[in-house]
Amino acid sequence: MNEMVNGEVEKRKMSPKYEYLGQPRRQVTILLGMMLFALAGCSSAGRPLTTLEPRGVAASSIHNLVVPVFVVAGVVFVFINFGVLYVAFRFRRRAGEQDVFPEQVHGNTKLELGWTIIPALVLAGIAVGTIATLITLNAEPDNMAQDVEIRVVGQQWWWAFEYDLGRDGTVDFVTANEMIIPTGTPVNLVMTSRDVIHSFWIPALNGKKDVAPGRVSKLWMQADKPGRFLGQCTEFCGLSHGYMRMMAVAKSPGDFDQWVAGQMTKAAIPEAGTAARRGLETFTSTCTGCHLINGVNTADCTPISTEKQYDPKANTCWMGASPFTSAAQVSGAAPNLTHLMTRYVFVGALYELRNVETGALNVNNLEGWLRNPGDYKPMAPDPTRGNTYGRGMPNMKLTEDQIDDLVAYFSTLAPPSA
Amino acid sequence: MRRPTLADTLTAPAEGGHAAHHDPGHETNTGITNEKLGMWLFLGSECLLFGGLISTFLLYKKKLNTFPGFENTSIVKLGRNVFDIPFTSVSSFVLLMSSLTMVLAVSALTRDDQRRMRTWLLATVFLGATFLAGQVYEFTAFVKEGLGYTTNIFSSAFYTLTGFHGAHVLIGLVILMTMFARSLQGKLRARNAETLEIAGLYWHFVDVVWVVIFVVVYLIK
Amino acid sequence: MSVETVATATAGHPEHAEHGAEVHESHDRTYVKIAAILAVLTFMEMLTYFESIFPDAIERYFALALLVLMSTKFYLISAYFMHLRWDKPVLRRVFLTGIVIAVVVYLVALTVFNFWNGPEVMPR
Amino acid sequence: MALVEREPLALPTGAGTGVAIEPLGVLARPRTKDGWRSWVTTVDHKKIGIMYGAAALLFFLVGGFEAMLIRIQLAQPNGTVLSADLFNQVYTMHGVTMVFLVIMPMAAAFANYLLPLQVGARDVAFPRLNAFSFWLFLGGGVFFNSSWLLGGGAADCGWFCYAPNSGVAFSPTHGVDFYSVGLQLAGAASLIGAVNLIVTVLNMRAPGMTLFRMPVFTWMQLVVQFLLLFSMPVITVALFLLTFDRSFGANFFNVEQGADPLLWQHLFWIFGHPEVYILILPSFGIVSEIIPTMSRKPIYGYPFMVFSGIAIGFMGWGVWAHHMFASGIGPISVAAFSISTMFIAVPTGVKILNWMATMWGGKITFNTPMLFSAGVVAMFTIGGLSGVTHAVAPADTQQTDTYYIVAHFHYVLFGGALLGLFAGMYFWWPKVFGLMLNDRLGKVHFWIILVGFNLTFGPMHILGLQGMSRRIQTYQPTDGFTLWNRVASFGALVIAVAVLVFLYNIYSSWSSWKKAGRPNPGADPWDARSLEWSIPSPAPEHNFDFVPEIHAQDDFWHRKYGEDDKGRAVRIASTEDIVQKGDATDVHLPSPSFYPLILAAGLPIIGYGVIFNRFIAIPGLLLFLFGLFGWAFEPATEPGDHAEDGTHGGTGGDDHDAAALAAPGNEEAHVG
Repeated sequence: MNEMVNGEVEKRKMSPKYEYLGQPRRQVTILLGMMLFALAGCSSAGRPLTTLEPRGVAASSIHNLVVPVFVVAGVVFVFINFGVLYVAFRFRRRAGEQDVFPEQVHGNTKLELGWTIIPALVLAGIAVGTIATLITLNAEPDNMAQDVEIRVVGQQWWWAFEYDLGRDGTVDFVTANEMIIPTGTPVNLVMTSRDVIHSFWIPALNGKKDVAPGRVSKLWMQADKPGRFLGQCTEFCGLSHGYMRMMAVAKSPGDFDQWVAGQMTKAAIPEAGTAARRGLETFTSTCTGCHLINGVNTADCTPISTEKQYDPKANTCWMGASPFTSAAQVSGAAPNLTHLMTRYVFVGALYELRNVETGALNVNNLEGWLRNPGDYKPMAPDPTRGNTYGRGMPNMKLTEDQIDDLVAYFSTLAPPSA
Repeated sequence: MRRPTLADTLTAPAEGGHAAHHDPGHETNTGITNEKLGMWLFLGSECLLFGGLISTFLLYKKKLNTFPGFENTSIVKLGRNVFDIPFTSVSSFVLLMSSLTMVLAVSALTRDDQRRMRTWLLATVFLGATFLAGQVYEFTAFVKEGLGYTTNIFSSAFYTLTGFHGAHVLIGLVILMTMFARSLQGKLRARNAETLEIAGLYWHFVDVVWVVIFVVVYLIK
Repeated sequence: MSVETVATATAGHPEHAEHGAEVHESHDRTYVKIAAILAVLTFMEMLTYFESIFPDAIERYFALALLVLMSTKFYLISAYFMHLRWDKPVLRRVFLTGIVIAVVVYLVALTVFNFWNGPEVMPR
Repeated sequence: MALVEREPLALPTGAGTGVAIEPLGVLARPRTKDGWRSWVTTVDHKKIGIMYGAAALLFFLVGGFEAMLIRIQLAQPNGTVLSADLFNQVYTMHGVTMVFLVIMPMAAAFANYLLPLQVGARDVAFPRLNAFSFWLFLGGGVFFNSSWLLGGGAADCGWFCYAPNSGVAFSPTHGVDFYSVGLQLAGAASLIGAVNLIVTVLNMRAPGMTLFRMPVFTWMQLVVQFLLLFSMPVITVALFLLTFDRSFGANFFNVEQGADPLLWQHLFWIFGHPEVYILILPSFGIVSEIIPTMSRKPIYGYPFMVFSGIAIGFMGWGVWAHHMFASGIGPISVAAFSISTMFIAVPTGVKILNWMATMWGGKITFNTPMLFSAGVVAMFTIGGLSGVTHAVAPADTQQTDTYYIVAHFHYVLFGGALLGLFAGMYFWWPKVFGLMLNDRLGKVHFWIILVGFNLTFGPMHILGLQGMSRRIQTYQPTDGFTLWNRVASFGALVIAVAVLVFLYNIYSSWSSWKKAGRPNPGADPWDARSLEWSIPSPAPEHNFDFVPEIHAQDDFWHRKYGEDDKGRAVRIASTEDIVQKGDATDVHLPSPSFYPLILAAGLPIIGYGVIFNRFIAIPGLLLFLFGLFGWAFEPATEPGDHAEDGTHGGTGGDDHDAAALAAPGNEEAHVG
């Protein structure tokens, strides 16, 4: 998985350590022949996006609906395809056979009505199940988490997650690419987009739902057990659509509360004279046009220049740009980096920020990204197309020293407890 | 357009006369000429075109009034209040009457009454042109009040819908003027009354669309 | 599609149109009458604009009334001026198919857009 | 009109009518009967049909090349053959090309060639409009593909081109402009073609050819033309809104101004779902002709076949939002469209079972057309069944926009539509070109393409269920997609081989036919059932020496065979005695014309003007007006050609002013 791309940077994509999905467990389902064929080749290990192994209530109810439909379809498939083969062999005109005419049958109304009505009845049965499941999925579950709601914002080409603790309409903190949810409770997702239409999809937890600018869509998710569940944007959203992923991380309620508490703490300001402090200064002079780390801006959203200006409460700048306030069309905002070191993935959840097992920072990835973001994720069309528009992080032309300082600063970005 | 068959051409009298009594479409399975059937099919298809534009307009009229952040902007107020209903009513009436003159022209042609036919045809052109002039005036007035094509979703949808209708009126006028020119050349006779009738179908359809637009766009709140 | 209905028109033996020139000649007066009705209907439509002359109780029914007036005008023009009343049924069916598909499909589309309900509000 | 007359009437030149008006047109009336001029000026529905087919095959190679690029890129994780930017353009162009420039025109080729023959007409209702349709389609297709060179890149928004991603802000090159204008042109061509063909079928049938005696192919094409007639205006609206947004700053998809991005989706799919049936029904019609012929039995349950086709046509209008189950249209809408979608499977299932019942008890000759037809029955079924699993809306939220969908619609459009069109090509090739395609090579073609097709698209079911999204330019080694992508890419290679076999078959069949002294396959090489087989191969320019009188469904068959008391067919007349000789010389045909081509050539130039600079539009407009004027003042039939009458006069023009053009044009034709 470590590979050299463009001979420059060793870019490490997300490691395949999905705790729950990692258990090799074969799904045994009586499905179509082709699906059996498929499953023979694929245990769940190494299939992080599979739709066949639900890990949450919603995904399970979809699964339980679709498997019988697959069975019915499989029976019809066998019936028709073997039927065609059977008819072809039985009624074919053999070589040298005399040209004797078969009986000229023009039809049989009763028979034809039969094979009009019987499929209709089978489909009616499927329709009943479909409607029942639709109702389940669209109703708000009784045990919906009341202490947290997540506002999901899609943008070219990453996801922001705004946490609304207590579901009171105010955003309490913001994270990106990794969505942390508690296990055992359905969590309400309120979703929109800042630019084009995206689609939010964590296959193990629920079906997908589009997020469109100017519209709000809702989805709820519940994970049965702790685990990391990969997702992928599934509505074509432009250049790096294929690189727009997200990670849902389910934590036990205790761990979740601890994580929330950590996110609510303020970030420490590094001591003067350290590399990290120089990194903070670089950050406030270079990065805060787009990025925010809660507490390093003044209340009017300009970066602090002296330590006196430091105001830990001034953390609303990014949220002011939230599409939940107004419909902004073109991407401008970038991920909120507060407590960056609590995340394991970055750059559209495609690259490893920290090792899931050891927690070690992947310095290569971070430095490479700071050096030339376009190398990690296509963000502007080919130069041959004669235009210069771009999305996402531009190449800030940082010096190696600045990069080192920034990495030093970023590695301090964690709540005290973490 | 009625096209005489061979036998018809051979037996037809040199000038006008009784050809009108000959049923033009009797050679086809449906008894309708290809041209007339084709025109009706086209008009059926046009229903979907105008339906789409009208639905777009309705959706965006409502959106503009309710979309968060747009509730009380002056642009919204501009949206409906720029309409001058009495003025548009008169235009609608003018277009409606052009349908009458059109049908009278066709009727006169079936009798090969050239003078009346030309009069009614000219009246139709005049009324149609008046309607179009009224629309141009209306557009100019709206733009002066600040409602340009790109101002908001309402204005884009409004101008596109009424503009498409206006384009249809314009094409209709060209057709009618061609007809008039033909009649001056003496080439529009009773036996090709169906040509004028088909042109008339198109004209009436344009009118019918306006009947819908007048109510749905201008009058219903 | 109204094609199946065309089946009734026997091929090869086209029925002769029951309307001939006499229809056109005798209809001029009808056309004028229809136009007069249309003018009155248009006037009635315009009246709804002057809300103040109507009692409030009636105003709610304006939209419905306008739609009825509109449909009547539509019918009169297409039936009389466009001769659908007298012409072959296949033409009526073709045109009606277009109208019905347009109306049904676009009404369903607007319904899916929540068009008939109150304003949709972005939740905060 | 007079096309269905019983006997052609000979007429001395210009006798009595005095139609000796010299055309006002600047271009002299083309007279050549062969050479390229005869093709560019033709108004013969058969030549136009052949040109539709040739153009579609050419675009098929282009679209296939794009498909190969996609499969090469996806053959391994982190593919670098195409950049993300190029990948998006390639898959967009692949989709649009295959739908609008391959399957639709190929179906139009069959419709153009066969409908007049199957209903016993001498030409379509409006021959010049027919030529105009073809040139406009070709112009639109070339225009659209010229974006590679002129647009700063092709369209990169997917064939569905969802707003607001198709807006200038997100797709700043001209690719999307080419998409919207190019499709507009091709759409107008389809609409005009639809009017033309509907009028032909409704109005110009031979005596006794009632609607319920028409071949199933004619029926399916009639349904398709009605679907085109009513669905094309919807995409026209959508494309106009997109063009106005991009070129004139309108706000239809400007979300900042409160526009609703779902408007495009609704308009697109209101068109887009009937479009699916527009693509598949012609193939159903072809299969419904071949299976009875090769099984030596009449089609099983003709009325059910016809009514199920009509039912599909109607129901196709009520299911569009199933493309939008994940787009947040609300649970009630989802439920309603989910149910309507399920039940559209019923008439489709009827067709499949009726085909099987037709084969049942038959004496099936498994030649190439029959193999392809059986392939359609088997492969389309798979696509239909996966379609039912999408109709289950909650399941669709897991499947939509994954490769499971890609597999589904390729089983429908490749396994259904394209295999059916191949079947039709092998079946009607002798009628069209007067030579048989090699059956052995055809069978090789079939088996290779069947294997390649299933290798390519079968694994995509698995990939989709494993969570591979559509339209992603690459995937990760850790995703577990590698194996089946490799298989799919290998399958694509096999398909490419099959296509080469097909092309080689065309070439070698032709050259060995030439070497053998151009043997004629005869009027009726398959012992077939419908009217087009009662005239010589290739079909003579005037179609029928005399227009036959029809007494039954499959009239031609019933002239050859009677039934004994056991219900078995007994030959009552030899084919040679029945078929027409094709040697009538006194049949008059519409004269060729340059003007349809000129008129159609003006429109793409206006399109360039809309995109780049209004001044470019001026020559296009002049060309258009010149074509319009010339068309209007050129008699539809040349007096010198002693044409029978005004029968073949074309109305003309684009979809807004047919009457304007028609009026003077046809008058010139007969007024003296």
